[in-house]
Amino acid sequence: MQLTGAQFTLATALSGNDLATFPDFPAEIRAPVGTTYGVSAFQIHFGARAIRTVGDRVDVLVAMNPAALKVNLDEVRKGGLIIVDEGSFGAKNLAKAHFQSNPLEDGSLDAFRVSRIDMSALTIEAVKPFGLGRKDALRCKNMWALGLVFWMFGRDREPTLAWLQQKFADKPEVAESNIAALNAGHAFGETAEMPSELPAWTVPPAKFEPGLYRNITGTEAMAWGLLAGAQLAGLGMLFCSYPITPASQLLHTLAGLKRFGVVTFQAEDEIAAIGAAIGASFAGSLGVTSSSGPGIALKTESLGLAVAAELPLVVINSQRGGPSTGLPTKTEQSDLYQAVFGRNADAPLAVLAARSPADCFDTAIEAIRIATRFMTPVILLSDGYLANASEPWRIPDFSTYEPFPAKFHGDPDGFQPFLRDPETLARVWAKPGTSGLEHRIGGIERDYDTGDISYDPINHHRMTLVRADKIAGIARQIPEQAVDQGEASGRLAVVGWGSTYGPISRAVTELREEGIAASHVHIRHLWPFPANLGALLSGFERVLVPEKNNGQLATILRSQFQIEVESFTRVTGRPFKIENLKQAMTAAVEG
Amino acid sequence: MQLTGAQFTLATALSGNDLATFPDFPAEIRAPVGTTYGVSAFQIHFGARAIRTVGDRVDVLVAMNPAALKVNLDEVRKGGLIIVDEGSFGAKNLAKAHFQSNPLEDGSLDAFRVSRIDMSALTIEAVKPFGLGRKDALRCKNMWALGLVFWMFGRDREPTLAWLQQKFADKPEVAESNIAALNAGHAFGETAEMPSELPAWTVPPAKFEPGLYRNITGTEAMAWGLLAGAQLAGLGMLFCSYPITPASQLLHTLAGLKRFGVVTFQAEDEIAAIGAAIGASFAGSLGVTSSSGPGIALKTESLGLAVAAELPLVVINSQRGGPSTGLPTKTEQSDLYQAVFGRNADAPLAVLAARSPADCFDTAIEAIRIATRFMTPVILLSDGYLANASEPWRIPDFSTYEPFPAKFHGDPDGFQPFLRDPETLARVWAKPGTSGLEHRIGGIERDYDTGDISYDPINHHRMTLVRADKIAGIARQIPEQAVDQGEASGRLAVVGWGSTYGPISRAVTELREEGIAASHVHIRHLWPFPANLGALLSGFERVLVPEKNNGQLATILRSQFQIEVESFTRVTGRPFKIENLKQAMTAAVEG
Amino acid sequence: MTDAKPPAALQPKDYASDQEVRWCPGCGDYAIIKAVQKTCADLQLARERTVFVSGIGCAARFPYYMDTYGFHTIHGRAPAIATGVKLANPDLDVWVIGGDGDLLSIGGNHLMHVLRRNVDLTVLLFNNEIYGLTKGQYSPTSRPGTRSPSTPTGSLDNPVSAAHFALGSGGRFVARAIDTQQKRLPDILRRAHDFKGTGFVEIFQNCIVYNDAVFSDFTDRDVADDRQIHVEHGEPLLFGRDRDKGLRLDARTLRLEVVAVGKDGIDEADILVHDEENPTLAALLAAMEPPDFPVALGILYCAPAPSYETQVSEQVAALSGGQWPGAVSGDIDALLRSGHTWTHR
Amino acid sequence: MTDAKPPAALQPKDYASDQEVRWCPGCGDYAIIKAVQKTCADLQLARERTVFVSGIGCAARFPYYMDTYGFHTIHGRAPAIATGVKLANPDLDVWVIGGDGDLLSIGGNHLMHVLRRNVDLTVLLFNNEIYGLTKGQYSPTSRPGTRSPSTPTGSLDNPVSAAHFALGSGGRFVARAIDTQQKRLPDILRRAHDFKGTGFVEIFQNCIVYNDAVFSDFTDRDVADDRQIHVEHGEPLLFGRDRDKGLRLDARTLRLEVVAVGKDGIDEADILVHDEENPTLAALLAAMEPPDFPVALGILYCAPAPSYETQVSEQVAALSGGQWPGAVSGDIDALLRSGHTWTHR
Ligand SMILES: Cc1ncc(C[n+]2csc(CCOP(=O)(O)OP(=O)(O)O)c2C)c(N)n1
Ligand SMILES: Cc1ncc(C[n+]2csc(CCOP(=O)(O)OP(=O)(O)O)c2C)c(N)n1
Ligand code: SF4
Ligand code: SF4
Ligand SMILES: [Mg+2]
Ligand SMILES: [Mg+2]
Repeated sequence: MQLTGAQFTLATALSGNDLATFPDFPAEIRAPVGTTYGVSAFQIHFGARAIRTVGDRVDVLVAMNPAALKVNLDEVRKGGLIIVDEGSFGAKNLAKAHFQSNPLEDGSLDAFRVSRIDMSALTIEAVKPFGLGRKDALRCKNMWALGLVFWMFGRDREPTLAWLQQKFADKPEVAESNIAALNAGHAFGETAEMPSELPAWTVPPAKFEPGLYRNITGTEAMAWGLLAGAQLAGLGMLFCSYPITPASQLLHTLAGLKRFGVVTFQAEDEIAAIGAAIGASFAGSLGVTSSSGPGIALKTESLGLAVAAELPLVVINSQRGGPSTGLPTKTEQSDLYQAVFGRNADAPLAVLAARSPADCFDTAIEAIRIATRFMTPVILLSDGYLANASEPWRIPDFSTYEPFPAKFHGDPDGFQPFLRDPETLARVWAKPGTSGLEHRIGGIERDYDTGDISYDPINHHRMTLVRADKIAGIARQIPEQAVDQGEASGRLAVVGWGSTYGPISRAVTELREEGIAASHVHIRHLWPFPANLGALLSGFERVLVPEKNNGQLATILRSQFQIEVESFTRVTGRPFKIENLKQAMTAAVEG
Repeated sequence: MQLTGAQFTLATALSGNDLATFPDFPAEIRAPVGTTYGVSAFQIHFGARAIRTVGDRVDVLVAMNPAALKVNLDEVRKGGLIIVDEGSFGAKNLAKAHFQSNPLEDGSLDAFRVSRIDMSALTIEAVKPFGLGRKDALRCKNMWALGLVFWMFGRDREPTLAWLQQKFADKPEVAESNIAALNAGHAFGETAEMPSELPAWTVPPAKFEPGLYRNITGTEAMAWGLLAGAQLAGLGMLFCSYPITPASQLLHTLAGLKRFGVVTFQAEDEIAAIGAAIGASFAGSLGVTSSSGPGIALKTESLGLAVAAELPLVVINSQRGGPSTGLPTKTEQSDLYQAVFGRNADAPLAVLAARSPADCFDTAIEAIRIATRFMTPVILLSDGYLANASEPWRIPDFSTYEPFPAKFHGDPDGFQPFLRDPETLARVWAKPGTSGLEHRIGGIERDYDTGDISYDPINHHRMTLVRADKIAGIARQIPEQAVDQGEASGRLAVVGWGSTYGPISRAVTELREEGIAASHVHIRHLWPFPANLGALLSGFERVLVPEKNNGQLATILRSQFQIEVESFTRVTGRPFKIENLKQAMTAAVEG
Repeated sequence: MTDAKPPAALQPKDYASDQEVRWCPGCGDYAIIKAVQKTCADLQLARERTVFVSGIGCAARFPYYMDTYGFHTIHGRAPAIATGVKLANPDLDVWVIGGDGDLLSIGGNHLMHVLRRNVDLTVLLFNNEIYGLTKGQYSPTSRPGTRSPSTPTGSLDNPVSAAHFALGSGGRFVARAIDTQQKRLPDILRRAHDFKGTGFVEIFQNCIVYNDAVFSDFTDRDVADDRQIHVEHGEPLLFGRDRDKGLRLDARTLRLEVVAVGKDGIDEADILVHDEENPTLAALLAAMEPPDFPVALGILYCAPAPSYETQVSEQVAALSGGQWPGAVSGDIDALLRSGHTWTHR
Repeated sequence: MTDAKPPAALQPKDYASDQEVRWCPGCGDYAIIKAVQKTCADLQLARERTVFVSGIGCAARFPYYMDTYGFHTIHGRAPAIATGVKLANPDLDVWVIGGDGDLLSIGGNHLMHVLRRNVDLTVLLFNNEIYGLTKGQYSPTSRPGTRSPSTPTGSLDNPVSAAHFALGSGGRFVARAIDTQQKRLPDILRRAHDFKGTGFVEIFQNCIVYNDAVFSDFTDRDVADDRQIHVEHGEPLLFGRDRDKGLRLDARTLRLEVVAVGKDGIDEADILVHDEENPTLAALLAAMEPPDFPVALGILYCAPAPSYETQVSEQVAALSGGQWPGAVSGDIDALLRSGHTWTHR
């Protein structure tokens, strides 16, 4: 189903619509077909206007079996269209989905337009010439449905046909069957067999800034951004990770990009992964490590070492539902506390968050810039939504990106490993292999002036402050906080971070269209905050912080600025609904 | 030196003075004698008034060699008395301590009263009858010095003599030599050999509440409190730990108390330690684990499991200087962020801190009460100072402690493992071995109503809130925040937590004696805060938070209450100086 | 239990919980749980005294499907958590379930330490040579050159051998089995369970989705007889369809060789006899790999020694004069008053 | 280097840093560092290319005292961090130093994984059978019954054998030495260093403060000859003051026995000859314990195989057409434009 969704996404992008996607798949690997927990869903929202969310409510649901209907029915807007594979609504499947009676018969779908098509039978029919068994034949059902939907929305079949041919190059009968199914579904729409309730839609292309576009998932953008950032820094990169949902894909993607000279290392656990990354940075490469909440938790002690040793390091956290194993395949943004405060001792570091799939590219570059310029670990927060979701992206011209070559110390004269740049307070990076710079560093407190181990009380206080000042000083070297939409002061600021960008942005637009004054502020630099953030927010009468957690940014904002902050939270593992956001915003404006 | 200090402490306590001690020893195990980093120091403050700190400045320094003089000279008050072992001030020792010239000769001690005694020679002389070699003979030097100091302050030698006899029961010549040295030092004071600058002090007994007293270190109090708490809960206890300074002593102490039926388990690492503790709690015992900052960091992921599974667990953190290995033998209170916020996802738990060595007893009991009553992990913050320091303690009558027997679920009817107490929101504790209550729990999100695995969006939101509400609700079951000293509202509240109690208390007393209105609020329950804390603090014009970290409680208070908070920090690995605190308070009152 | 009637004998199905089993159709885990449930019934284990502890992975979902106590913990830590369960209550019958990633990648250290301590646990390692739950990355037991999402151009690390590692860690009961061998598996599980100490069983488990047929070089029906040797204590190490092949030791090179019994003057007396208590033989057997050697299955090593939690309980019981497990006992008031005390009036 | 003169040969002292050495007087670590510095000089290692990585413990203070690059990291993680150093720059000569707690308690898993991967590191485990730095708690190598601050009534766990564990983990170079044997130690260190893969050396190190003389049962001068066997590849396994004792294999029981050469018709031909490449012999040797057997010292096992970082570098170099280590290369613009793109006007 995820592959089917990807094909529809591609065709939609090529047709010039803006879009956003939300793949939603089960924690079980291949849960028995027909069970509710085995439902794999793919949601896409596209249109002629700018699309910033996957949509609150589904207009068209294609349900391949009763379980899929059961799990997704709540999401369909009243009056929406539900296309079901009638052939799969047998007693067995109904029971598996825990339906007491057949929803196609018992009136429970009265609020919707329902189109019953026996896709199973039609698919079997369509692929008959290729001599597949029933089970294999039914594997082509998704393509049949895709063909129908292609027809409904006037999509071009060509790219998918090419893709099928390539994917099953060594199994021609499978390729042919799928193609036949796709074409049959399409033909079904086009011909008289089409049930009257199935309309053919024409969605005109959206308005886009001129340029070359592509579709991109957050994972791809992150991987590419890391390569780009390392190249801008002129560094080799050792990417060290231990598989964990939803972070693994980044490892997979980079493992497939070794042609760029990146080395990927699947370590024995998360601690070894960050350890190897720290070792790489010590050795003069860029160490990067990636995981999700529970794995990041395991890296806590080692992060302290990177802070103490003042080594550059990029740590990517694809957040997921928690606590503990929680909801591994669902998205959440609840690791902000952990990123900002989650270490023993005073161990400050920089925290960034990407706001959209494509934004992962620039945020990854920014993380590398800060890590190398300030000799510090940087935590970059992504999440399960960003990792999997995709959006069209106007491809930037990479030559417009300013390089920020990492500087290695070379001069033995007066060298000590904790010599600091007076402006950034970053210590020097002295690479093993350099003659005359042999030195020892570690986790024990070191003397400000000599870099040697020091247990001196005053020195420790001084070092504590210099570590804090260095990170605080990053605020001077990042852009001021901009207002994404709306005025720079006024009644209501809606402050977000991370992957809620799309829904918040859409909700604010709609509110503004309704004449309600609300501004949207979306924070990329979460620690330290941009220097003007406090002043900016003070210019609003109310500050509302919607989050997919229990109010973490709201708490941190309160702790840093003397302002009242309202928190709005939905911790459901799914993106915000515009409707809910608008309610909360309206309440805040009025309240 | 630490043993010598302990003997003097005991003798002082027995003489009726109030006292506080501060052992300060090197990170190296047995650093070469005579080096500055090898100096082992023991500071004691005693007097006729209530003693709450180890004192800002030393009145009498006994320096057994040049290095000891070098390291501690800064602490001696101008005009104070310095007794040196002249015999150790040879060229070699002076060089080892990096003295360019002999401080006894070059005038650098002019601001002090200096008493030069060749303790080395006098000790060798004293122990001659026992035929020890020079090296062994010199081992008795500390006892000689102790004898002298006993004389100076009129202390009773008996307990120490008894202790020596017992300690060296199987090496009578060592016992005899040490006794001879002790007596010789005492005699030296009493006889004509005494240099005129050595006064004999009489420190009258302090005023104490009537009762039976003992001296107690924080480690002992913590160990005993854990036993007491488990007994009040009617539970067995599995104490699981991995050695780490300064937490190891708690493991050692409990390992020596197996006669109380406690099992101690030295695990292979901190993760295994907390894992075993969680396993024990699952099995129906009380799991307790103990470590210091870096080790607690390693427990982060597992703590999330305990939060998700809602199991009782006590986690003791003896904080030390950081980040990373930092200053392992020095004290700090910089793990508050980690305790309150340092986990992935929304994973709230309770956080407590002990304020003084003896207070560890009650705080440990309180931790167990909360953990078992609310089925939650509790982090109890101690620190290197509390672990090692001692104070006289009025021994409570244990029968006055209210038992809080843990309840195990027994009824299979309607049982599910996440049945909640409507009042506390705690889930039931169903102990393996109970027939009919077989159940499965784990880290995956579970259904509110059935306890089964659930990936349902709304349920997850609900569970996130119920976990938060449960912890927040603890506030209703703890005492309101009291004011330790001073008025309940006014110009200045000085808010502290943990081991800074003594210095803050003393400083506030002195300020108040000087007529400056300041109140002292010392927080034991750091998460959730007592229900009245916000209101209480709002009653003050200024709130000053002195901490041995870079402002962590200050930040958290700001995040929770709409109040201005000033932070005063000294991150030096040593207790606050009264003088510095008073300055900061005065500035806050005036500013 | 209010009912006084003697309970009827428990059937394998009585050990199944009411939860839907969520492994992929055709997964080897189904076979294993069947064998475990049979073993439970064979032994008539009391459900309320049985605890399954697992980490994270497909394998680790196991406890949910057993109608006993169960704790699905976190990745790699099950051996440590199970140690706590067992120390807290040695009366419980504690099983640990984990995959090759769970117990050998992230959890290798805890596995080593339970093995050396000889905690009385039954540890089942479901080795499918892949990370199933996270969708197919190579694992520490994957063969070199494994193409997986994280190693699209082939893995480079040498795998670790679970059995060899267990022996090197000081494990005292090390066995091996195949998921689908439903006749043999329950016997091996029973022996592992009855072992008073850590009973470690590596089970070759087929992941039909991400690593299908990875063991077919010795499990396929047509090669099974020649590529498997089922070792039995005291029996000669013979295998082959006609049991006409045997293992002989070359005493000079200290290496095993496969010989044809009845040929070249070799008879059964030349064949090594399996001795469960011999660690050297166990290591030699564990190291055998097809195609040159058969894979050794059954109980490779079994050398009883006191289990850890028994010694711990005895030590604390002796010192406390009480019973472990039991509540903290003793006179707290006396403790508080021990050592030097004094009175102020 | 601005100076063009060929540098004079480096002396052992040239490898000593300017930091005061802070081990207890009489600690075995002094002897080890001396041997390491001699080895460095023997090999004329370039100081700027040499990196010592350690965890935490007395042993782990080692890097501070070497005038090379050094990284004193955190407890147990040195093997993982060193793997990163080596992967990032395979030209560096990377040593790992740790104690028995560091590498076998908290760090056992990382040790296992470097060993199985065969990363080209020289790993020195200073085994004093105790936690020195934290003041004397028993360690995973302590003998049962060890009384320590955390086990005042005696420890109960079976110890793990470092060499046995290394072999079980798939280690390909496993050696053993005694801290004070200054003649032998540098040779063993040199061999470990020259091994292209993980060269693992367990060094019995005396902690004079917390575990003094724990090895005296085989290191004391009067018993040394009879309780130590120094194995040499290709040489018969003889020991004793007069080299009149030898090791023989009982092919029936697969166990070693100590025999007197020249007595009972036993001559040198009956004695096993050491074969470094034989894993079974290595395990048999590693398992020997006094008083019945001598302790095996020297290179127990050495079986070269490609090292991990070499394969990694080769793989990435082949795919990137460049050199590793080197900066990330390739055309980012082309990457961004790969796959389907379209134009809006
Ligand atoms: C701390 C942590 N790291 C990583 C993961 C992701 N993860 C879950 S299971 C697993 C490995 C699964 O492989 P295995 O243990 O062999 O079990 P299988 O699924 O093959 O049965 C991983 C890496 C996790 N849940 N937690
Ligand atoms: C995460 C963490 N846990 C525990 C410690 C405390 N610790 C420091 S060294 C050590 C063990 C020392 O023993 P070993 O590794 O054998 O080295 P030795 O001192 O004996 O040379 C321990 C437990 C620590 N520093 N960090
Ligand atoms: S992914 Fe593999 S191991 Fe996991 S359930 Fe499916 S078949 Fe079994
Ligand atoms: S404690 Fe032991 S190992 Fe550590 S330095 Fe002292 S003698 Fe050496
Ligand atoms: Mg697996
Ligand atoms: Mg040690």
